[in-house]
Amino acid sequence: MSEREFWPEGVERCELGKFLAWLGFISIFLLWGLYGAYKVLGTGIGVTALDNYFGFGLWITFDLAVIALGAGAFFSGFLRYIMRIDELKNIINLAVIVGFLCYSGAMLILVLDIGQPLRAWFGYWHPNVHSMLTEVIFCITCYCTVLIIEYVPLILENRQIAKNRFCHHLAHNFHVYMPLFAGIGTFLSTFHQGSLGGMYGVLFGRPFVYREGFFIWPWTFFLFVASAIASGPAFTMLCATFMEWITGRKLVSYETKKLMGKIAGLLLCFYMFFKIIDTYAWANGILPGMGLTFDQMYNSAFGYGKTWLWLELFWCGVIPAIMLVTPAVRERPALLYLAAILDCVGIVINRFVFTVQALAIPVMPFDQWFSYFPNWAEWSTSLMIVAYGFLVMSLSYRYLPIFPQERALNR
Amino acid sequence: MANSKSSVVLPFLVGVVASLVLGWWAFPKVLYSQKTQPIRFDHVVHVEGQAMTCDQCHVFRENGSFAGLPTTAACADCHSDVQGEDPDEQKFVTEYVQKGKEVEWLVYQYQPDNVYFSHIAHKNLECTSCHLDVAKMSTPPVYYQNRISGYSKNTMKMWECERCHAQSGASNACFVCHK
Amino acid sequence: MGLDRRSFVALVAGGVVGSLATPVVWKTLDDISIWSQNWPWIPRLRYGEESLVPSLCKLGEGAYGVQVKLVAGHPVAAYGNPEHPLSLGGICPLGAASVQLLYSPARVKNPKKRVNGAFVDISWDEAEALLAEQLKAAGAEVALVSGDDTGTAAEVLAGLVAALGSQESYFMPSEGAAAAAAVGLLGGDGLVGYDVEGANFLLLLGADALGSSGTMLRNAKAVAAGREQGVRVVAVGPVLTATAAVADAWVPCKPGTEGMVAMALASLIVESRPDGKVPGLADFRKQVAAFAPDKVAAATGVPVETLRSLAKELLSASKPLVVPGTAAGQGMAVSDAAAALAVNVLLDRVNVPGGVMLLPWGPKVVAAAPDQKTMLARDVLGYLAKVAAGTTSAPKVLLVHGANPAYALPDLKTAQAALAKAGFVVALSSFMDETAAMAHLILPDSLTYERYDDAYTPYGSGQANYTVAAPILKQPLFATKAAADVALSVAARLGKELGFASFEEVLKAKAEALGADFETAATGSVWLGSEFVPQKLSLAKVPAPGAPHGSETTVVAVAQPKIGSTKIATPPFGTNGISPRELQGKDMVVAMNKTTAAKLGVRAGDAVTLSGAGGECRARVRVFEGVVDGAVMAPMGLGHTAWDAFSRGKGANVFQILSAQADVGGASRFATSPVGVRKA
Amino acid sequence: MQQMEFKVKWGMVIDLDKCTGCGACSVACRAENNIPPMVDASNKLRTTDWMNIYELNNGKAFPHFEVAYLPRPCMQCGKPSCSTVCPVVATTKDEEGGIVSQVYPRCIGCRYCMAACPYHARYFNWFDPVWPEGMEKTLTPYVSARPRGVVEKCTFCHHRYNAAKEQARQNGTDPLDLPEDAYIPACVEACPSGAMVFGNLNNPEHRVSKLAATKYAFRLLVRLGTDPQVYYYSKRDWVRQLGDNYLQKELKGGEHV
Repeated sequence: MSEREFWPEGVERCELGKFLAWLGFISIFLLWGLYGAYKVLGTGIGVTALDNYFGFGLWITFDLAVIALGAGAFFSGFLRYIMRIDELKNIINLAVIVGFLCYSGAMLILVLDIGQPLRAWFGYWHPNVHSMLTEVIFCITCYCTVLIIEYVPLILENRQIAKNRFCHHLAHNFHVYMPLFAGIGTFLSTFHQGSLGGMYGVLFGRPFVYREGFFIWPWTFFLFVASAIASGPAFTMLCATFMEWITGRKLVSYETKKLMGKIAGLLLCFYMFFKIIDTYAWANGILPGMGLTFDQMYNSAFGYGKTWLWLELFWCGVIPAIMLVTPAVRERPALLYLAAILDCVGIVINRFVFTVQALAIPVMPFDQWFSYFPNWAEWSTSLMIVAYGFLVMSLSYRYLPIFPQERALNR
Repeated sequence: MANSKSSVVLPFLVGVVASLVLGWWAFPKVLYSQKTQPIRFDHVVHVEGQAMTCDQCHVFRENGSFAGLPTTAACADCHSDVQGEDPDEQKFVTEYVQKGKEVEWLVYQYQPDNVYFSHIAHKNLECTSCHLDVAKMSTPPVYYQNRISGYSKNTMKMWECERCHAQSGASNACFVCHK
Repeated sequence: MGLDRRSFVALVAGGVVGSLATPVVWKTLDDISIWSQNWPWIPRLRYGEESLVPSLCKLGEGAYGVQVKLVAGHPVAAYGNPEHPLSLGGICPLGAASVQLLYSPARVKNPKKRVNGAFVDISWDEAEALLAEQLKAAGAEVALVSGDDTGTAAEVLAGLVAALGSQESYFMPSEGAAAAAAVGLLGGDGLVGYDVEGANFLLLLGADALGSSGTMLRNAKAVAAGREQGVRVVAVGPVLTATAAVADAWVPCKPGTEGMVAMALASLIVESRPDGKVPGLADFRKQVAAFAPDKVAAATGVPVETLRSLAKELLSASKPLVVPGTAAGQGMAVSDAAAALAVNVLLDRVNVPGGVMLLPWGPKVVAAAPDQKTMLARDVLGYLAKVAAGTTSAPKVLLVHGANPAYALPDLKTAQAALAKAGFVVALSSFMDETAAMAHLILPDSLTYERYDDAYTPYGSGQANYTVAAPILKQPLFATKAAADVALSVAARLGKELGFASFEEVLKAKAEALGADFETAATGSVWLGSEFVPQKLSLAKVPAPGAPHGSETTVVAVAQPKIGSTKIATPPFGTNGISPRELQGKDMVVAMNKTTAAKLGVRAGDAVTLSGAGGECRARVRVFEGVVDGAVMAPMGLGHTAWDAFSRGKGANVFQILSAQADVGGASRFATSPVGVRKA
Repeated sequence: MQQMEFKVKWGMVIDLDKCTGCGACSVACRAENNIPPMVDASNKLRTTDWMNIYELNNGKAFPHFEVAYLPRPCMQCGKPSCSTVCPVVATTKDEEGGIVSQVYPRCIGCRYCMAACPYHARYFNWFDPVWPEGMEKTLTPYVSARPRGVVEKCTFCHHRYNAAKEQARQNGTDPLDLPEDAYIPACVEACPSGAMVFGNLNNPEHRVSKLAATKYAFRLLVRLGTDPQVYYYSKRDWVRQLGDNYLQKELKGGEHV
C-alpha cells in the first residue's frame, strides 16, 4: 500500500521525502523544547527567567494568547451548528483542529508552569470554588476533552481508517451529535474565556488589571470573552491562508475567509467599544480610587511604556476593527489578512500586558519597577508547543479530509 | 451476530473480574513492604508484668509537648543492665544503651514533617482511638510501609482527622494541623 | 480457544473498566502526590526535647549573651538572652546566624600545615609539636595578633608569647582602645563605657551606636525604651548611618571632623559656663579658642546655628551624654575621642548616672601575660608598618588568634607584607579566612558553642560585667581545639608552664579574681561589677583634633553586622541581607550624593575605580542623599578572597583603600581616608 | 467572599522610627523557619525573605534627606488577596487568630497567589532547597522543609502559637486567651531595637492594640481593601504617606493618613 493511499481522496500532496524533511525541521524545535521541559521538570522552574515578581511570564501569556486565538473553534462551531451559518462548514474542521492544538498546547505548557505537576489533579479533588482559576481548570480540561471528541471523527475520516465500518459509523455518529458538542463547547469555552479574564479582574491588589463595579463584577470576564471571539475567527482564517501559502494549494474559498473576517470585524468593533469605555472608566474611576494615576501605570524605561497601550487599542484594535467591517477592505486579500493579523496581535498584546505589565508595576509606593525577559527555557518550550502544532497540523493536512472545498478549488 | 456478541461480552467480563482481583488483592501486596521493629518490644511484660502505666514512658513534657517514644536514656533508667532472659532486651542493652544510641523505632502512626499534632489537645481521647492497641501485644505488629509514599499503612489520613474534628466541633482550619 | 483481535480489545476494555473500580489508579495517583510532598532528597526534621542554653556571641565587635535552642541535644537556633545586660533579648544578624555557622563550609575541620604551597591535614599532636618546635627555634622573636579583646583566651596566648620573652602582643584596632587612650590623655584610667540607659540626651559624634558600634543591642534597646520618656538622640557624622536613620536629627559633618565639632561645642559650653571648676580649664580655654563655631562651621560643614543649638541642648539637658565613634566601628582618632570626652567632662558627665563610665580593667590571671591596659595601648598598625618597612625585625613566629589581619587592616598591602615577612604564620582560626589562607600552620579554634569562652566588659558597657560560656556541644563538631588550650599545651611542651592545665581553669581563676562564682557564671548568670575607678581628669592636655583630610573626596567606611565583621565574613544565612545598596552582582556599591556625583562626573550605576593611598578597588555608584558633600560611603565586609562561596568574590574589600593617618599618642585614624574616584 | 471574624486577631506593630534595618529579624526568621541559605542572593527577585526589609526615603536632597527601614512580613490581611484566588485551598484565613495559612503539601505551585499579593510577601521555591553539608542538622522541628515548586510565606511563626497553646493546656489555662508575650514570632523576639510589638489586636490590654489605635499607626495599601493585621508606626508624616498611594490633591488636605 503506497503512502499516497492515505491521502484524502482526489487531492495532491508533496513527495514523502519532502514531507519528512519538513517534519525533521519541525522536530528540531520539538527536541529543543523537550530538553527545556526536561530541565524544567527535572530541576525546577528556577531554570526559567521567572521570579518572585514575575510569577507569570511568557508561559501564561502564551497560554492566554493561544486560548484566545483558539476561540475560533468554539465560536465557529457555535455559528455553524447552533446559528446554522452554513458557509462555515468549509473551515469548521480547521477551526476544530486549531482549537484542539491551542488548548492541548496550553495544557502542556501548564504542566511545566505549575511547580508540582504531580498534584495538578488537586484542582479537581480539593477545589476552591471561590477561585477563578478553579473554574479555568475545570472548563479548560473539560473543553479540551470536547475538542478531542470533535477531533476524533476527523481522524476516523482518513481514507484508510474509514474503510473500517466501525470507525466509519463512529465518525458518522459523532457528526450527528456535533451540535450537542458544539453547544457544550460554547458553554464551557465562554465560561473559561471569561474566567481567565476574571482571574485578573479579581486581583484587587493589582491596580492595572482590577476591574469592578462597571457593568458587573469583574467585567474583565466579558472583555476576555469578547476579545477571544473577536480574534479566534481571524486566527483560524489566517491559519488557512498560511497553510495555503506553504502548500501552494487553495484550501478555503475567499468567500469563506471574507465571512470569517466580517465576523471577526463585527465582534472586534463590539469588543473595542467596551474595551475603550473600560479603559476610560479604569483610568478615571478605579485608579484614582486607589490613589493612583494613569501615568503611574506605564514606564517605558523598563519596557512597559504607553506604546503598548497605543498598539493594543489603536493600531491593533480600532484600526483592524474598522478595516474588517469595511466591505471594500475585505475585498482585497492583502488588507484583509493585514487586518486579521493586527487583530490577533492586539489580543496577544492584551494578554501580555495583563500578565506581565500588571506584575511589573510597583503597588507599594516605595516599591520599584522591574523588567522581565523570558530566557531560553521558556522560549524553547513555548516554541515546542508551536512545533507540536505544526506537526499535528501537517499530519492532519496530509492525511485527513479537513478542507471540503479543496478538490473543487484546485481543479 | 450472536457469536460476535459473545466474543465481546465474555472477554470484557473476564477483564473486569481479573482487574478487580488484581486491584483489590494483588495490588496492596505489591504496594506495601513489610518491616519489623529493630527490637521486639514487649508491651505486655511492662504493662502487666511490671504494672506500668502508659504515661510512665509516654510522657508530656513541662511545655505541654508530648515526648512520644521514650529515649534510650529513659529506658536505661531500668535497663542499664540486662534484666531478664529476652534476647531482644539483651540486644537493646548492648547495642543501644551501652553505645548511647537511639532506637529507630517504626512509628505506626508516623506523620510527615508537614503535619503538626498536639497530643495534649487530644489528651481526653483514648490512645487506641488513633493508635494500635500495642499495650496488649507481646510482639509488635508488622509495619507496612507504602513503597511510593513512604508512609506507614496505619498512618491516619487527613480525612479521618477532619471527620473527627467536624464531629467534635473542633476547627478544621489548615493551620490547626499543618506546618 | 483463540483470542481474536476483537475479543482482546474487549478484554483490555474490561480490564480498564474494572480497574477503575479498584484502588490501583486512585491510590497510585494519591500516593504519587504524597511522594511529592515528602521527597526523599528533602531533609527530614529532627524532633526531641527542647532546651535553651546560655552562651556568648563574639562574632562581631564586642560580645553579648545569647541563648541557644537545643532540640534533642542539637543546636538549631540562637536567640538573644533577655537576662544578659548587653543583649536584653536582642540579637544581631551574626548572632542569629551563629548556629548555622557551626556548619559553615569555610570551617577548618582539622589542623593543616603548608607543604609546598598547599595545605596538608595533620594531627593535633603533630601540629602542636610543629608549633613548639617553631617557637623553640624562634626564641623571643615571636608576636601575637588577637582579635579577642574581651576574652581571656588572648591573655593566655599573650602569656605564652611573654613567657617566650616577647612583648609583641597586639589586639586588632578598636574603638575601645582609642577611647581608653583618650581617657589616658586626660589623665584618667579605665575601660570606657556609657550609661546609655541613664542619659536623656544622646549626642553621637560619629558613633553608629545602634547599628554597629559598642554595645549596640543594648544601646538600641535603651534608646527605644527611652524614646517614650522623651530621650533625644542626635547623630553627627558624614553619612546617614542606621543610627542616624532613627535619630531625632542627623547633623551631617565632613568626614573626620567630629572632633572639631566637639571642640566647637566645648567652646560654646565654656563660654556659657564661666564658673566651671574643671581642672585644666584655663589651658582648655586657650585650646578651644581656635575652634570657635564660626571657624569650625566652614571646616566641618555644620552651620553655626546648629552648633549653637546643639550646645544649648547639651547644657539644658539634665543628663546629656556625648559618645564619639565612627561609622566603621573602628579607626576612630584618639584626638576626636578626647574632644568628645572633654565635652562630657565640661558637663560633669563622668562616672555619674547617664554619663561616661570609667570601669576597672579586667583582672589578670596568667602571671606572665601583659595586663589588659598594656595590651589595649599597643599599636598593631605601627608595629606591622615597621615590620613591613624593615625597621623592626619580622617575628619568626606570628600567632594570629581570632583575627583576620590579612583582610581587616587599613593600608592592607602593608599589613599583608608584614605577614608575609613573618617567618612562620600560625592561624588560630575557626575559618579559612584570608589570614589562614596565607598561614604556614592552621590550628583551627573551636567556636564558642564548642568550648569555654568568656567576655569581660566589652567597650561601651555602662557597668563592668563578666560572662562565661560553657561548651554547648559535648565535643567540637570537627577536629578543632580551643586556642587557649592549644597555647597551654604548647607552653607545657616548651616547659614554659603558664600555671594552668586547661582554659577552664584559667576562667575559674578569672571568675575568682573578679569575685564571681564560676559555676553560676558558667550557667549563664552574668557577673556585674559596681565599681568605678576614681578619676582625676584634667582638660589641660586635650589635644587639638586632627584637621580633616586635604583630599577633595573621602571614603567613609560603614560597618554593618548583617554583612559580616572584621572577624567573620558573611555567614551563609547573611547573603540575603546584603541589599543592592551594598552589592550589585559582583560589584561593591558606594554611595555619594548628587552634588558629589556631578562633581566627579559619575552617574548612578557607573562602574568606578576607587584609589586610596594603599590601593584600588572597583565599585558601582549609587546616588544617595544621605552622604555629606565630598564623601563616598562604602560598605565594609565585602571582597573576601578566602572563606566560602557565600562570601568569596563578592564586591571589594574597602580596607584596600583605607589608610591610617597618624594621630596623637601613636594611634591612627582610618575610618575615613582620602580617595580618588574615576570611571572604570 | 465573606470576611471571617475572629475572637483573637494576632497583629504586629512595627515602629519605623526605631527600626535601624539591621536585618536581625530576617536572619532569625530564616533560622526559625528553615529557609535555606543562598550562595548567590544578588538577584533579589529570586531570594526568599519572609521578612524583607525595604529602605524608604523622603525624596529630598542632602541635607534634608531622611530614610526609614520598613520590615515587611506577611500582612496576614483581613481580606487576603491571595487565599481567595488559590485554586486548591492551599492558603486560607480560617483559623482563630487570623493568620493566613500556607500548606506546602497542598500547593501545586501555580503562583496565582503571588500575582495577587501586592506586598510581594509570597515566595516560590524555584529549586529544591540545599543546605551546605551538615547544616541540615540545624533545621528546627517547627516548619517542614519545602520542596521545589511550592509557594511559601511568613506565618507569624505559627508554630510558636501552637507551642503557646500547648503550654496553656499544660498549665490548665485557656489556650485562646494567651497572656501578652506568651506567643511572639522569632523576628519580634530577635529585634534589638524594640521596634516590633506583637499581640492580640482584639485585646485592648495588649500593647499592639493600643499602638495600632494611635494616630501615628498606619497600614500598607489599605485603600486596596486588604485590611492587614500588620501595622506600622511613625511620627514622621512622610513615612506614613508612603504607606499608601495618594493623588497629589489628596495630599494637600493633610488629612490623608
